[in-house]
Amino acid sequence: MAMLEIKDLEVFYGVIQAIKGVSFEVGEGEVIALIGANGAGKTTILHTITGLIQAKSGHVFFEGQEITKLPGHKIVSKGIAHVPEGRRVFADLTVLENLKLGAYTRKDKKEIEESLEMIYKRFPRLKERRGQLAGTLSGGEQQMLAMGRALMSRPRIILMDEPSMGLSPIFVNEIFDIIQEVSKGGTTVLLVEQNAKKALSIADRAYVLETGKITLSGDAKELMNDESVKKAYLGE
Amino acid sequence: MALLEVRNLGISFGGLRAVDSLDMTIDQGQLYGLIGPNGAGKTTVFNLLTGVYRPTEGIITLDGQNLVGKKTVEINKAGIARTFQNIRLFKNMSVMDNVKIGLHNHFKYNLFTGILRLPGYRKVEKSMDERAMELLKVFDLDKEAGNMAANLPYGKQRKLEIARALATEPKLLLLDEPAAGMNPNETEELMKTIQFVREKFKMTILLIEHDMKLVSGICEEVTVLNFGTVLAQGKTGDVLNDPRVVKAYLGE
Amino acid sequence: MKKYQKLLINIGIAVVIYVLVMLAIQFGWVGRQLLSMIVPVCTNVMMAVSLCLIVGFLGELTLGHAAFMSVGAYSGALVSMNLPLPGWLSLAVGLVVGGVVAALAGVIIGVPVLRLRGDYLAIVTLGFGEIIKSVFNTLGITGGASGLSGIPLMTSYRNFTLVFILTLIVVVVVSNLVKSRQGRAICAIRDNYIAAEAAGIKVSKYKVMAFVISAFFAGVAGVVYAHNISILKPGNFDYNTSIEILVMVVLGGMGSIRGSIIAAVILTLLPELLRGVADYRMLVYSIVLIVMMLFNNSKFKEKLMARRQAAKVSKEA
Amino acid sequence: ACGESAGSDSQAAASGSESQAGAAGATAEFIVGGMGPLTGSAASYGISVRQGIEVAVNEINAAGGVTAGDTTYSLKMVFADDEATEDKAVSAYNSLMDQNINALVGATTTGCCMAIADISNQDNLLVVTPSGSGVDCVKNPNAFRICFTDTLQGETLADFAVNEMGAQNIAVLYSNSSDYGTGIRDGLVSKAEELGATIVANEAFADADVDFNTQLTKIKGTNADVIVVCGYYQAATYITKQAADMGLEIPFLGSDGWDGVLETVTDPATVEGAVFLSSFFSAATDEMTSGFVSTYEENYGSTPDQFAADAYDAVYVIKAAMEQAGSIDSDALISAMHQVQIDGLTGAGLSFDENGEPNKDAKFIQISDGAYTIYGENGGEETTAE
Amino acid sequence: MDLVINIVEQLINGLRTGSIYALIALGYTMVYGIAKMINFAHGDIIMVGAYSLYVFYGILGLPAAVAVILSIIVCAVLGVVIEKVAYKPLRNAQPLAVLITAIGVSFLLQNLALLIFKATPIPFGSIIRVPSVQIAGIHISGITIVTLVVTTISMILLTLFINKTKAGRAMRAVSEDKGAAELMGISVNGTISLTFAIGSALAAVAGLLFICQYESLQPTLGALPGIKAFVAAVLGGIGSVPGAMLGGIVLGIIESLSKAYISTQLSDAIVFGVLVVVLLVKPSGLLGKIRIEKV
Ligand SMILES: Nc1ncnc2c1ncn2[C@@H]1O[C@H](COP(=O)(O)OP(=O)(O)OP(=O)(O)O)[C@@H](O)[C@H]1O
Ligand SMILES: Nc1ncnc2c1ncn2[C@@H]1O[C@H](COP(=O)(O)OP(=O)(O)OP(=O)(O)O)[C@@H](O)[C@H]1O
Ligand SMILES: CC(C)C[C@H](N)C(=O)O
Ligand SMILES: [Mg+2]
Ligand SMILES: [Mg+2]
Repeated sequence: MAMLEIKDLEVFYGVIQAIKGVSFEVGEGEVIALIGANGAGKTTILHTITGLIQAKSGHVFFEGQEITKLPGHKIVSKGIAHVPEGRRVFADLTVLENLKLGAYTRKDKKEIEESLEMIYKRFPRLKERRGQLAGTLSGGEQQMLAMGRALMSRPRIILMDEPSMGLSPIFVNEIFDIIQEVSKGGTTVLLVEQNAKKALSIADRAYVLETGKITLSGDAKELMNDESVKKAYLGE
Repeated sequence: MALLEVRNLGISFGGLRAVDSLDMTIDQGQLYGLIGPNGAGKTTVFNLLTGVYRPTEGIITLDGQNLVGKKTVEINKAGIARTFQNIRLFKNMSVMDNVKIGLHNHFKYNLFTGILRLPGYRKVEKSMDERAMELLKVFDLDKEAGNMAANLPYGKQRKLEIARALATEPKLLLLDEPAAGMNPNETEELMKTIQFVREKFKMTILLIEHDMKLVSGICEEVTVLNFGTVLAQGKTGDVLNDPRVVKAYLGE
Repeated sequence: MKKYQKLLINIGIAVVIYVLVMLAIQFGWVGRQLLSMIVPVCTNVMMAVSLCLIVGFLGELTLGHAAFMSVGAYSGALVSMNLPLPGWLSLAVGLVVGGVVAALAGVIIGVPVLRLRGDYLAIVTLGFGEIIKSVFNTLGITGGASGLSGIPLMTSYRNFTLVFILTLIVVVVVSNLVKSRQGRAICAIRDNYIAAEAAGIKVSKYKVMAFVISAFFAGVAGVVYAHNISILKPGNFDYNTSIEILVMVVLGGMGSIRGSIIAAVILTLLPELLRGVADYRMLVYSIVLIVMMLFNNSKFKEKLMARRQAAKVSKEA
Repeated sequence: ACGESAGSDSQAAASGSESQAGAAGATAEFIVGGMGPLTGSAASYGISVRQGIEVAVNEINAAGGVTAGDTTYSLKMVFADDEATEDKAVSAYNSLMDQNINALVGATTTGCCMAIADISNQDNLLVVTPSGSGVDCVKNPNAFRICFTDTLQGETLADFAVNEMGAQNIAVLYSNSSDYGTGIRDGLVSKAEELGATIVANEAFADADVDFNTQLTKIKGTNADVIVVCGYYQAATYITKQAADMGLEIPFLGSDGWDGVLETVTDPATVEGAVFLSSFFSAATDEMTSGFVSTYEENYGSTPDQFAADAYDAVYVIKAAMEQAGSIDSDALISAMHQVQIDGLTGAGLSFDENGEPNKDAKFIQISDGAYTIYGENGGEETTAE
Repeated sequence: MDLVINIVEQLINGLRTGSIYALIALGYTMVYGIAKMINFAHGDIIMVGAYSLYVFYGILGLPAAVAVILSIIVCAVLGVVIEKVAYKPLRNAQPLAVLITAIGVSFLLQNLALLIFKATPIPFGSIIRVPSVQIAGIHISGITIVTLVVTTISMILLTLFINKTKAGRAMRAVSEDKGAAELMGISVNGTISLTFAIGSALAAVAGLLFICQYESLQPTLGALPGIKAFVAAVLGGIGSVPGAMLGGIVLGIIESLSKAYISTQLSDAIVFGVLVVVLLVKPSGLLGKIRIEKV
């Protein structure tokens, strides 16, 4: 059974249909990449999964349970974390407070402390800036924070919306390393990326989204060699 | 000939030295890159150049004209236009009107002409429309002219910002991560557009970017910032091979 | 061609309204209660449309619009009462003076406008309104708490033509303004003032401009109000009045002049139409207000609008 | 003139059924309009006025209506809320006109009276305001009032303070929310100074205020012999309590707006000894007053205040004018007004001068032992002083 | 010496009204800070609190402590219900829409009270029997002391709650970005309800102290203190809890001093004049944070 299953999803913004019947699944422990051009609907899908947008029709199942109509916070507390597009860190809260909020659904103080140490180790910059208001961090620093915050919940699956956006090359590599590490640690990953090459290189499988529909899917390495993918998304 | 001269520029936020003794010279017609790790101070440099922040010390001159202490609006008039890292469009206005705001200071009629719809109004608005359309065409946005800016997909929003900046007829155009959130194809297209803009408008461009393909593809010279200070400066090819830059910024 | 079509429709609507009201007045189609509402409806339309400029287009919240109205009303009335000119002439001068004095008040309020934003500005405008009220309540020339009475009744519904023209001017000027280069700048400030500045818009200039123009028309509305009621009391221009106008603008859909006009008409007439329910009048009014706001933002309405839009789209195709 | 006591046949009339109205042969309806604030912060006045009218109308109908000429009229009240604001007053007035009122009891507040003064004069409608006390309320020939003018009241208060209480130093606390307070204050100050007294404090407050400590502290620092409060009982309630808390022992003198204060204080001791001017005395034991008070209390569950009494009298004045005129023609009614005289709740022998001002006596009421008494009689029988 | 005593007395008068403003402003600022809306009905919740006490204690004759607790519960529940019915559907509308609905709710509450309890003021004796204190010939009433103490305690608790607890952190997160807060597993609706419950409970307490101080009930009793408290909250820096307290007290004192030493007629003008000047000098209020928008 797939860990996350999306079935016949249709999403509208007013009269505009952004998602036109999308189905796919994410298996436990997999790294799945979702790629597609600007406006294809990637963000919309992630938002629908975590309940920030309501689908018009279709279903989302998490570990066999339907979560389509659940409110966002209930979905999240089932073990789904979401690193949203545009980071959306809490600008008026400090870095540390942001991280603590990531662990909002968790109870054990000691374990939370441990996770915090783990995050600080991964992102030393965050430790250094823990007292700074998140709103004054640079773009890349905010991206680290968003990622760290999501990891603080020790999710079963993490949805990432363009985590490499705005990051320096060295850090893009680092982020992808971290994603792999997270995945190795047992967390399932659903990754939305513009940097398709990198995404495909670490993913197990991938789906290609075009104007609200899935047009291609399959093994990530195979897709990487697919001519149409190469042409459209890898810039080769 | 130097268009922009920056000497010993610096600013602090509380204890944080965000930019420190920065020197940079950009010549007329150049395509210049500003790169560096996250938080190095690149956006802050843009904010200093455009008067959003006031430098703690240093000199900025454009075409020999001092810019330090001037307001954003005056600096725009003096000839600097920019885009923002976090897109800042006039979201509830049409794509066309966004560009027309950029044209504001170049197509004028007075308040009464507008209110009373005197003949000047139609004439000026018409030429504004034409000019805006021309610019939108450059960015392939002409079909979106009537749409609300908020409803554009991300990539088009970035382009619209550039179009708006160009509409103010700057001497120097500052682009803050124009390719962020674009896929390689879109980036490729954007590169072409930037080069086209440079040719067509004889524009000098300073851009911040993390996409090395774009930087190495179109920038002649770059400055690399690290912790607010210059790590390396010079011809793009040389700088990108500088081991310090590789270590601090590019990685392997 | 299409542009002119829209213009013609608007002119048509204005003419039809005018003719209908004139006929109603001439032939006594409606009761006196409704007749007496004609001018208040017009003044509220002027108030709402002028406030729409600040709230809807400039995007600043003000709770002191009634203060501009009162400044205009008092100064205009004082002029028309004391000028040794024939009635109509002194009213004309009064209208101009009322507008100009209110516009001056707009300049004064412009100073905080440049420094303050959002709710802070709202509270300062509220304070400004209370200061004006307090001063008018104390001054001798304004009649203090007893108010200024004996203002000639020159803008009652019997002079509907004049009032209608004035209202039309306000509506046309504000509509034209927001579609002009200056209006565009004002809207840009609302959407993103940082970007507007970077694009070369003088934010301070246009903010003050919006306030001054808006205040001017509120002042004119005040003069009309004064010459319809014949008595002015400082208490009638408190923040509750400002809020009433604000409600119209918000209910009308913020950036929509037509919406403001419709909301002004409805909300002015509503309490009158509710006289039938006597003691429950204000109760019903408040419930209607809440329900209208909720409806305005409801899924239901969204669906209705979506259907309409869809129909439109398919028609065009 | 019909000098008969209007309320004499009032026994529980308000509860009387409507069937009586049609008793006398040819009947018609005479519509009495009423106007005042029913909502907003001034609502209590309008409600009193409406209830006052209602009691009178029911009473008159129960007694067979009003005979003017050969027609007997039953009365009908229609009431419109004016929220005590001028613009609402105009539309309220017009809505009443749409209901074809024959005469108006109203408006309740001065501003509203002024707002409708000219239109009602153009309509040539008989207007009797129960409580509009601003001087100009009755400037037009069609308008009359039951209450005193503010200026006159101020002067009367000054006279009382200086000559009756022997005060030399007077502290004034006045409401500047409307011309009621400022009008009385003006009359008071000029008359007091004329009588040789000194105004040692002249402090304003707003009707909606609840805290008067600052003003009272200020007055405490003077050598005032009396504090004259020109305002309504709501403010008086707070003022007297806060003065008592402060230990201020200067006697209070109040304007007629004080009527009702005893019902709204928590501790009657705070108003003990206070004197105020009134034309209505709800504790009076005469038949008319006690009949009115008991009907009113029965119907509305509260003691009537002066505004209710004023309104009640206004209806009886109109009745008298109808009878006097022998018709309900407006011109006839208005000119008959100058000839009527009734014994009302607010004064015996109430009649109107050429300006529409009432001729009646003022009473001073003192609160003693937690009850209203006529000043100088200490709980004694009311005898209408003349 | 007399003058000194006089000034001190007037300062205490200012403190008396100011502490009530402060207490009301706390609720205002709390709701504003989290729900980002000016809850214009806040003043009327005070009124409801006052009438509830009257009903429970004055009419039903329940013991004072029970009546107080019930009144607070009534208001907290009312606050939550209002939020659910009138504000929640407008969560995604423009902020001004909620402001207008709040005004509607304010009208509604006032007119309901008018219909139920009538316009005539109802006397109501204080249930607080704290003796007044006399210091150096200056008299401070018991209720003033109680109000000050209650306000101070509320302020401290509220500050600690918002800044130091998990629920408080969640509130601040919700106030900034509801979507992102939801992604943290925070129930946005629950948090906003909690905010309204606390804010309205504070309003209830303010209402209780208000009538214990002034001993008279009217349907409009919350309107003026409500608006003054709103001003106080802004003066102190809206969203800032200590700011609300400071703003309330400063406002009360300015009011008192301007009435005492300048003019009772112009005191409103002076109070608002000071407000305008303060905001011009410090555009985010006395203790408000200036948020620099990072460009
Ligand atoms: N709030 C909205 N209102 C209307 N249309 C919207 C809204 N948000 C997104 N859309 C539209 O829905 C479509 C899908 O958008 P979405 O943000 O999901 O794309 P995406 O694949 O994430 O793109 P990107 O790579 O640019 O982030 C686009 O056409 C977009 O214009
Ligand atoms: N207004 C401010 N207050 C405090 N610190 C600030 C402010 N603006 C920027 N900083 C700090 O200055 C440093 C430089 O920020 P800046 O935004 O210029 O970085 P950047 O080089 O553009 O990075 P990125 O590539 O991630 O966008 C960062 O550490 C940031 O936290
Ligand atoms: C009913 C009263 C409050 C009216 C008051 N006497 C006035 O003239 O305004
Ligand atoms: Mg996206
Ligand atoms: Mg940056």
